[in-house]
Amino acid sequence: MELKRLEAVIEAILFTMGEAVELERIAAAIDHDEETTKKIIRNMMDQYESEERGIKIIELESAFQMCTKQEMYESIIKIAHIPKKHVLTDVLLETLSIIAYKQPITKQEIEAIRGVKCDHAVNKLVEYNLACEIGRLDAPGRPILFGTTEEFLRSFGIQSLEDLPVVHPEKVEDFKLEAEEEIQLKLDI
Amino acid sequence: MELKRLEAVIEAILFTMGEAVELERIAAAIDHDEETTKKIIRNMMDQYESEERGIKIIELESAFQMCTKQEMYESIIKIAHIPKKHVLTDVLLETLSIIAYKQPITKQEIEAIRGVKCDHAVNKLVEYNLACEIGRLDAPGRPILFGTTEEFLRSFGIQSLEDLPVVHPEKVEDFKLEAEEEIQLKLDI
Amino acid sequence: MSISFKLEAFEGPLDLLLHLIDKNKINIYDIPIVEITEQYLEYIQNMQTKDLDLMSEFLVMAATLINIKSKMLLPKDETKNETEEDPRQELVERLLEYKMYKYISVELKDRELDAARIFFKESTIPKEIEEYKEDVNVSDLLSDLTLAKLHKIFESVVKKQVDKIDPIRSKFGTIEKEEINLSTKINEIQEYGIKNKSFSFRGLLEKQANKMEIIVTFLGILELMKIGQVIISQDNLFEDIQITFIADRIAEFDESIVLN
Repeated sequence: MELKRLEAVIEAILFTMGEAVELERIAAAIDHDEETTKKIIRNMMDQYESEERGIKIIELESAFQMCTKQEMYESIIKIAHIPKKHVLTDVLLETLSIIAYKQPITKQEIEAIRGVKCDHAVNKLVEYNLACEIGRLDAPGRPILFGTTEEFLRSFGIQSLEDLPVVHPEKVEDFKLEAEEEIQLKLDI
Repeated sequence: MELKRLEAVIEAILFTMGEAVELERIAAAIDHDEETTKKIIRNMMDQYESEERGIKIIELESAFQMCTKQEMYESIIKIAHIPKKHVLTDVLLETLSIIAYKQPITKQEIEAIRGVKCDHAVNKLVEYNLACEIGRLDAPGRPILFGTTEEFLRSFGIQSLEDLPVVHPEKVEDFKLEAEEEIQLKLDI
Repeated sequence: MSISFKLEAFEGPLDLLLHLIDKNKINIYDIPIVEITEQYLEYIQNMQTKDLDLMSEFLVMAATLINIKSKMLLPKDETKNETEEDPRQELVERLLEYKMYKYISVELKDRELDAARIFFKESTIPKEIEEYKEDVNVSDLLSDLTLAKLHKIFESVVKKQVDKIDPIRSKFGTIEKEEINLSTKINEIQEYGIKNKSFSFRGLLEKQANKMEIIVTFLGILELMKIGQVIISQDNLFEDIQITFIADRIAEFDESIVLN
């Protein structure tokens, strides 16, 4: 392999690994002895340093690691300061409403209601501190029970879950009637 | 900031974050509008591609991510641990193709095309983070609408949904001609 | 004609139909419905699967084919001026669409192989920067969500769940809960068959207590035909079907075939 190609391979390896990689392993990967490999990497270090680049290679004992240059920190902090816009998607809203009304509830039960997996949604709600674990169900596998948090109550300005608007049983009856009518329509065709 | 410096910052950001970073956030970090930022990144993509480098930048809808070049694969697997990939069966692939082309689409619509139940396939695709819920259809029962994810684009090397493989009209014509020639031998009713 | 492979290899009814069309080298736009229907039915008869859901999907397709076949055999209605649509049209469209997605999924698979050759990197945010991470602001998150809205969302979730329940079938509450075991029913039919040798299909169904039992009995007859325990005959269209038990002993059935 010609030098340029070897450099590319080393760049790819250091990038993927992220952490420090021992010289020995890099040498084995490019099929050259350690002495030659070290020379190639040192040469690369100079290149990264002299060119206007965002990344560089550092040497640690007999290992090498790729990292960002110090002077880039300020700009990277900006990215951290402009976090991804957190929004409550429809999926999250539905899941939250089910947890609020049906708590304590397991993921499996939420899935049964919505008909789709809910791991991601529940995890997000936990991350946002709107839902949390409130125990374990006494059943095989002891699944986690979820409920809403104090933060949830505070956000809606309510004292307790009893303050949640009530879902009237008649309403559910209405839904059933509607559904029956819809089916009847289908059968009439 | 001059161009070289901006490029260095973007390189540092993409390197540090590892994940796909939205154009919007990069633009905010380098303090330029999105149009200009996109031009700069596209130009960087060309540079990485043409120079003998181990890494490159890929575009995923309106986000960018840094990764290794394909031709580095053989060398990298000597060192890096390969993340376990989900094996996609033909059923999953077919279902995924339908979702990709027809999104937003409901389970019922997928079933109509494939002629078989698709609950299991869709749930698996959601679990693998290749498909996700993107809303509800405004129809009786408010069925869930599914679409593809960023991970889908990444896993299949697709820049954007416009970049999906297409069946060329000539190909369809070929299918037809082939069949027509062969039918001469068969009796029709 | 011997069937050299198992039907389970097919993903579904369209898959099987495509295979038959492929095998016969037939133009998809011009399916000789009679031939294909016969081959299709032959495959279904040889089906090894015990998955009733899957089986019923294949049967629906068979019924569709027979429906088209019968429409094509009927004389054209001369009184109608407008040109009638070829009954095969819809089927052809479905097949073509399915074929297209099958083709695309192969393309996608190819791309996946390529894409799997690139590596990404874990995010390695330096400590100094990590500390700058902002917490998620819950009140911003919930800014336009009111209790009333949350309540409405829950109602629509409940509505969706109710919609999923078939109000007609759900009224068979007590019957549904009762498990009717297909293998038990099959054995009953076999015992009946050994005693009576030849019996009426209609008569057999009339002996059943409810709709679910009738369905299970019907499935049982299909199953017995499949394994060659019985043969059926019918003199004329819409007449009663005569079932003849031709085996000399009762075939064993897997207890796992249970219909809920």
